[in-house]
Amino acid sequence: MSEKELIKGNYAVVEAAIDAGCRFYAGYPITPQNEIPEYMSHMMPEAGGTFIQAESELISINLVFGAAAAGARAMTTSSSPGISLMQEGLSYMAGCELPAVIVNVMRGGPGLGNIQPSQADYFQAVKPGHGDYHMITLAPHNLNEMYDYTFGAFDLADRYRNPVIILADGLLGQLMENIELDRTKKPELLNAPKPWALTGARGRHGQRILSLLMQPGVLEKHNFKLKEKWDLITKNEQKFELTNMDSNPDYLIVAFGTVARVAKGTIQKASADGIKVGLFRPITLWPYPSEALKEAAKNVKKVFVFEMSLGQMVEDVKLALGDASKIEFYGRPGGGVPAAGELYEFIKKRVK
Amino acid sequence: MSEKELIKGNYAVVEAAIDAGCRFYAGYPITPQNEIPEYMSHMMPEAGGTFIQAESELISINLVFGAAAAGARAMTTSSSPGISLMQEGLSYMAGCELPAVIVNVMRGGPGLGNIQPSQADYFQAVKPGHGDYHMITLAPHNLNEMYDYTFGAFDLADRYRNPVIILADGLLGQLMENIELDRTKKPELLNAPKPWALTGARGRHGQRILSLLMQPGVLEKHNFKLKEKWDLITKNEQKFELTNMDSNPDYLIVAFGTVARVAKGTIQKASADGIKVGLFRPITLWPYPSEALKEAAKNVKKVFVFEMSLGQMVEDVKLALGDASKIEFYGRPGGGVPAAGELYEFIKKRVK
Amino acid sequence: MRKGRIKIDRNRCKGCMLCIDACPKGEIKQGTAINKAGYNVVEFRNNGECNACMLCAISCPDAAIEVIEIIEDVKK
Amino acid sequence: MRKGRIKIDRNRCKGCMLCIDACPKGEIKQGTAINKAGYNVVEFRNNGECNACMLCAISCPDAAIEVIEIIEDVKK
Amino acid sequence: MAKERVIYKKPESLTDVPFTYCWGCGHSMAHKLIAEIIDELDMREKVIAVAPVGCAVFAYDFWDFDVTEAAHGRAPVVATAIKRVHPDKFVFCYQGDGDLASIGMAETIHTANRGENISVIFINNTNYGMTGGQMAPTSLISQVTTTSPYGRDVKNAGYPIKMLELLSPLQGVKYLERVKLTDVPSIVKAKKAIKKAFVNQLTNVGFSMVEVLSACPANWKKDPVKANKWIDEEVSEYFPVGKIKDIT
Amino acid sequence: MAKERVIYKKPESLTDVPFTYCWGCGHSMAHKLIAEIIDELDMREKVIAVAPVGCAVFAYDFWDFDVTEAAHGRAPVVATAIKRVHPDKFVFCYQGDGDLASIGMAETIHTANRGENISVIFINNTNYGMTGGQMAPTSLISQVTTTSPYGRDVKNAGYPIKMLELLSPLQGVKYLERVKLTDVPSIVKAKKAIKKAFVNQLTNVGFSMVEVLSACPANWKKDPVKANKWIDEEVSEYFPVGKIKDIT
Amino acid sequence: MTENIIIAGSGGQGVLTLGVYLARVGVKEGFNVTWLPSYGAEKRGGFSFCNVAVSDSEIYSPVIEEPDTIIVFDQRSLNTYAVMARKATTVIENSSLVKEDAAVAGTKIRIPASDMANDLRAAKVANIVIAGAYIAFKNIFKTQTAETVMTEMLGSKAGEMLEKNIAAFAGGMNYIKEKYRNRI
Amino acid sequence: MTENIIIAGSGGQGVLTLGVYLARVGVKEGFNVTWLPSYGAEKRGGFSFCNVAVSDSEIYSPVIEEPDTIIVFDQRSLNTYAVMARKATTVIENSSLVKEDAAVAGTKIRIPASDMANDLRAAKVANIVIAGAYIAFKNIFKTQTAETVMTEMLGSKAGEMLEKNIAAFAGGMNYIKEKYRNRI
Ligand SMILES: Cc1ncc(C[n+]2csc(CCOP(=O)(O)OP(=O)(O)O)c2C)c(N)n1
Ligand SMILES: Cc1ncc(C[n+]2csc(CCOP(=O)(O)OP(=O)(O)O)c2C)c(N)n1
Ligand code: SF4
Ligand code: SF4
Ligand code: SF4
Ligand code: SF4
Ligand code: SF4
Ligand code: SF4
Ligand SMILES: [Mg+2]
Ligand SMILES: [Mg+2]
Repeated sequence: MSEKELIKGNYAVVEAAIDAGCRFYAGYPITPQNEIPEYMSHMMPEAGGTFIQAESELISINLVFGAAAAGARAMTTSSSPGISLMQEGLSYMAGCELPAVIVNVMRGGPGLGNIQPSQADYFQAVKPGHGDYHMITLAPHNLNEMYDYTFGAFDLADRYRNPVIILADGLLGQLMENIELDRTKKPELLNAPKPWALTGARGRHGQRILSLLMQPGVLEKHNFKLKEKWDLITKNEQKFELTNMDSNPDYLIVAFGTVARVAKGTIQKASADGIKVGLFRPITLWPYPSEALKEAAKNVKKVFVFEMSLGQMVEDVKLALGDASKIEFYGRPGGGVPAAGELYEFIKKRVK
Repeated sequence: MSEKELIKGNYAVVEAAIDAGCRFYAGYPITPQNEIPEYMSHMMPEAGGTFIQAESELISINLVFGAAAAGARAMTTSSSPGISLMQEGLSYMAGCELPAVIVNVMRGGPGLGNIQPSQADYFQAVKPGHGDYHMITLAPHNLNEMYDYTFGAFDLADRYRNPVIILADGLLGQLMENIELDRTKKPELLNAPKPWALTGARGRHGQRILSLLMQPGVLEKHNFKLKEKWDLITKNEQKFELTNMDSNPDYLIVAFGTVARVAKGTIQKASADGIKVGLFRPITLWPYPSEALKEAAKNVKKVFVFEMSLGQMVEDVKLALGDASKIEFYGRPGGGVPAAGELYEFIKKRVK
Repeated sequence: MRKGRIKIDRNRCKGCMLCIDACPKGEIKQGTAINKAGYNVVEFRNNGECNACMLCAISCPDAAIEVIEIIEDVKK
Repeated sequence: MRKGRIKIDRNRCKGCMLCIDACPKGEIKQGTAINKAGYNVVEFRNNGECNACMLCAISCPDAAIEVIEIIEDVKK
Repeated sequence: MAKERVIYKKPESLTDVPFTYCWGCGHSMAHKLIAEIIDELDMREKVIAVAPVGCAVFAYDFWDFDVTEAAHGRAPVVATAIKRVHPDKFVFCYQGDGDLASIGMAETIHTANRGENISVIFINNTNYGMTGGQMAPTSLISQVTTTSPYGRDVKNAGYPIKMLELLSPLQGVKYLERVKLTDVPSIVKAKKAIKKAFVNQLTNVGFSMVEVLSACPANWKKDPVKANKWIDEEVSEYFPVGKIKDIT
Repeated sequence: MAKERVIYKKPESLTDVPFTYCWGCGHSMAHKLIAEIIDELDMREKVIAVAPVGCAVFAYDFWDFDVTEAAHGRAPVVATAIKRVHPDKFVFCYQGDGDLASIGMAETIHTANRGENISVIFINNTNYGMTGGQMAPTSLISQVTTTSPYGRDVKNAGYPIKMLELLSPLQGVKYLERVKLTDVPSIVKAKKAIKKAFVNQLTNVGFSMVEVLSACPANWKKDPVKANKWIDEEVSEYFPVGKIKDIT
Repeated sequence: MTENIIIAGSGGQGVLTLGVYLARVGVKEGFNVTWLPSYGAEKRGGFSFCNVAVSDSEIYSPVIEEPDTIIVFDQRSLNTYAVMARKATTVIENSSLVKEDAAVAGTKIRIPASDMANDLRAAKVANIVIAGAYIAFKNIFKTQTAETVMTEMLGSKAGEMLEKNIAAFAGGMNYIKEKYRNRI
Repeated sequence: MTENIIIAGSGGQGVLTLGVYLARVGVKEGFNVTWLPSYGAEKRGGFSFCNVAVSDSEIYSPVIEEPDTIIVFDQRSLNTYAVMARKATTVIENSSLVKEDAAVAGTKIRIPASDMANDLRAAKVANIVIAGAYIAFKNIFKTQTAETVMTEMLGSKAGEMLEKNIAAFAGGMNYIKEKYRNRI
């Protein structure tokens, strides 16, 4: 076991990307993720890769598009309004089947909002932009995971030739926490060939990367092909964490990211009062671990969904459970971070 | 009753906007909605308003932001990739509570896709961008409605100080159809005062339009205030159409826009074979007419959800019904328009 | 005078007549045949005036013209 | 010589010392008081040298200085 | 007995809220000058301003006239629409260098090219102040910032953009001047330039922009006096002050 | 006996797919010239091109080398990243005037300013060809288009943008030339200019752009011969051909 | 009454205009009508087609699955759309550009519209020749209405063009009345 | 063991650094630690604060609801955070900038950190004075560890600054050991 390091969430993202072989980064300043481009501007030149301070998020995502098309492991990071500016680019990347990692350190919205932590870009990540597409969406809830999920995202992206989103928030970006890293881990697919990438048509005809498919029916076929991929990802990549489920809890909390870690405190408080509460924490927000959630919720009396938003993931919980009657939602929009006690109060009032 | 006119869908949008008192239009070319900016460039100067050919969709939406902030009735139109470029602006408008009308004449995606009709931007319209917000979303299914809903959208936008989306598709944009217009109708709120608009601080202190609320808790309060508005809209503005429900149908189709009109043909075909099928057509996609749908689906054996996508609205159908077991989905992504017979085949196979 | 001839690719030609405009010898004329894409392709007159100057080919946007130089009396 | 005095708005002053730099008469000095925002505000010395030249006020980014001209011996 | 007369005070067009900018920040001075000019032109009641995303996003707290927010970089577009809707009002936008020259490049150029009859005040402090001092398109060669830890490298990031020189060839652009705020004479000149840009709009001359070389003591890690010195010695060396274009 | 020798033929770097552009379209000629130059420089196998969104979105059907799509206006950014990842490859982007000068304005300027070592071929046909002939930032004064039915009005839409003149002051920009394709001499010159832009990249000179005044017979509603005449008489009047900058 | 028409040809042949024209005639006679064109970049491929539906009841899908009439301006269009013909379908071919031999289900009508238009020294009115033929053969719309609409559509451009259009229209009608006398 | 610390003051007082410092000491001693700062534009308002949690078990929320220790550098901070103090809370005040009179729940510790730092001619080390005081009073971390971390953190900047820091730290410790002898 390696010594514990104290590291800031935004830095963990950078370390992970570099360790995963990311050699192209483009980003634009926006709080609360500024430390990522800042630290990248140090680290990437050292790693022999390309750091470009893009002149906008639109430029960031299109730089990443180009780098991915050229076969590089590429990443960009931003926060909510900046991610909105990437929506066209993300749709193109999904359509062109280009791998890349996008980190959204969410802040309060809508509009310019504020710079406090938020989870209100859930919809934008998992039910995204124009056209049918999906992006694997990972939600870390501590800094070990900020590192691990970012690290793993590059393999996921390459495996499925698809953008992967790390959906974090201002708290996880700004937090320092001790983490234990296994720096001996090597990315699996770093050296896997990318025959589709553009590297010059040596000894072959030219090849193309495109999402434009004008001929009637061809785009439809492409969509069905993509759907097979989504289905495969849905089958293979669902991840979640269960907490306190051995206790046969009477109540279940569903929460992700920061709220999930707060909820663990809530569970402890409840436990002290003899109220058994479990936690289902989806790690992949897309594909959503619906079956597992259904299973986890089978025997509980109530399901509490907690989010730092007015309620977005709660829809996927309802879809998973089918039956909404057991579900109670509590959300803090616009940058409010719920406290463990606050969530416990909410539960207590609804228990008995 | 006025004489029937033969009009193209994209032109109907222009006529409606001008009739509704829209005096500011900004747009950028993109198929299949080019006729809107083209016709606007004729009509708006005649109406004494401002036509600006924006240099991008980003510029379009921010021009509309400015015009709305100044108190004008403003509109922009585009198609899927262009709408993706407006995501940041739309979130700002919702956050700043600015009214405007946005028309999305959807085309095949993801990415550049093609220019055929599509409904695959449903998610982007009803579960939109960064931060918690909603936009009233109207789905016309014929050209009378292209006119009527566009016309009415301006009042809705002003009433709730919120962007309103007309979610059409390439077929409705390009189609010509005879329509009957009641050109005597006057927009209700055209002359209603807009005390919040910026017109110069005559005899008062300066006032502001903003979505940035940095002080802890203030943005959260603003979000809850907005939520009250969303709740009010949800209560007041749900619209839908029922077809063939008097027949006590055994099956129910749920479809919107172009697919809904095709489905009417399907119902007729089924009817000829003695199979009773009803249609629930949501007109407002947000707020989704969930209760009404639940009611309509109460006594049917199966609910068929048809979309020109891989399945997006079907989630709202599931959320409305709670129980997904009766639901069967069929979708045509990437620009495919289903035929009445094709939908009927799908139904027939599942009806014993 | 150098001698030559040209070959017009009927699949590529769009009958834009820029080559007709360019040919100093009037060796190309509007044709009657319509190709797959629906264009009226042009024709080489072959009046023996062609000097392989390539002006037609350079002017052809569609890369539809091949120019062949005819080298007469080639002795071993 | 014209006479004057200045009033420094303690709520606005940030102790940036640009006015000190600007005053030709050395009439402004670093202060010790700390205002609500946590800044060390500057102080008017009031040595009788102030000539109401306004250079301090013009230099003050924070619009914290008011300049008052003192018109002596005003008759009738 | 002595009589007193107030000969300089906070302009009417400022609210009572003290600026929350850092000490010696150029935004403070620019805000003050703008307010003074608006007082002098007696047009507080017809002003509609567009604030940027940047440190000056809070401008509306300090100015007592109508102000709207605009998304980052989009201020000139928002201003365009407002002016088109209210041609009789006075519309200006106020933008930082990140806002105007980086993310807002297209908006700036297209607005200028359309020759919109608006005024733009461009606060160039050679970095992204608000977000903590990152490199901007205007950061000087070799300038160390939080994202150019080894100094701005022209090979990787290009040369600092001179926005006024870039806009100058556009026919719709009528007046461009660069000013600084480092001492009283330059403050006076700056005020004159801004006033001219404003009057241009009132007299329907068309698009005007004033670039203000502006101190960011906090991110430059220099006290206000040294910050001004750096402007005099380095910044205005690369970005020469003076009129760049005047076809009014 | 007569022997025959092919002295001009379709270049290797073109596929067998006939161009689907309209008759007399400038894109066809530009495609052909590019393919010829790539043949001549014997670099088909090291080219990575970036196609625009515009009529030339289909370029990849015609060019037999690697080509990627880019979102509308973003081609230079995509090209930048490709070149940074593969500095040893040859990367160019090919863009229309709507793509490059309208929606892609910021991308064009920032890429040029960063002095990226790429080549840009800019097809200026004074309108949005692909979408049906709408006004572009390059449409001539009074030009009637589908969105300027009363003719381009400078008061509302500004003056036509001269992109090369606009880019010229940027220090990172090394070579700018404007060409036309209206007769054999100008085609020959155009080819020379494009070749120079390409060689600049191969010799690491830096950012080069060639603007090609290009016919759009379909939307101009002129036959190809008349379209060329219009370029000679009107378009190149406003957009003068020739070198705008050459510091190679 | 429902009449579903597919019209196909190449750009410049007046395919879309013929569709709009028939649609307008339909509206004038009080029917519900839809007209749906191929649009946008497909033009570049040279293809042009549209769907026109005319009905006395509501028209659901404007995308025609079962055409009552298919009008083809050239060979390529016939090759593409022939498969959609059923027994009840009328296929109208511009015989100037469509070879005789293709077998189609349904009734085949051939009229040398391009040649007839050329004879009028107005290649562009080939579509109006076909309009005349269509109206004569199908007998759904009144000739009177068709003529009124023609004048309306030409509007200010009338003048000499109106004469040629009228001649073309009459030519088309008469051709059918003669050649297909027994089958009208 | 769980120790939840809130540190508050104004920009420039070394609030965040003190937090990081205590966090690092915690890590060095094998605890789990979180450190959460106020960040971004709030700086402009002059406020600065952070939360530090130290625990031998997993730390759930890094947002501290029930602080064991509140450290305030100035009056404004005390006014803001005093409400969070419970009986079990230690409130450490920089008495150079905080008036005596404010009543707080819990244990009140006052140390003239700014004055002591000024005496060292190093206003910036006021936070280290407080660090010494904190470590002495709470007795959670070993002095040895605290000193090691100090050297590590100063890194290359060591030199004279290290001396001043050590002096400040010792000063803080000694002050507490003397003044609050009975309560340590
Ligand atoms: C789309 C978007 N990207 C990024 C940001 C973050 N952001 C806020 S202010 C700012 C920089 C502003 O710098 P500048 O315009 O130079 O203004 P200054 O603060 O220096 O006055 C940035 C990048 C944002 N709010 N929105
Ligand atoms: C974001 C976005 N907006 C608009 C479009 C529609 N669009 C496709 S091509 C084009 C115009 C291209 O014009 P230009 O760049 O001048 O190329 P041309 O066709 O004239 O060669 C537009 C606006 C699009 N595909 N994406
Ligand atoms: S120039 Fe080429 S395409 Fe045009 S007519 Fe001649 S051969 Fe045909
Ligand atoms: S090669 Fe010269 S002479 Fe021969 S056809 Fe071409 S242009 Fe005419
Ligand atoms: S210039 Fe103004 S803010 Fe600065 S010290 Fe002087 S009075 Fe205070
Ligand atoms: S008015 Fe002039 S003399 Fe008086 S304090 Fe200010 S600068 Fe000094
Ligand atoms: S960070 Fe710089 S620009 Fe922002 S307020 Fe402080 S000094 Fe001014
Ligand atoms: S529309 Fe214009 S640019 Fe496009 S292919 Fe046709 S002629 Fe060329
Ligand atoms: Mg700045
Ligand atoms: Mg063009």
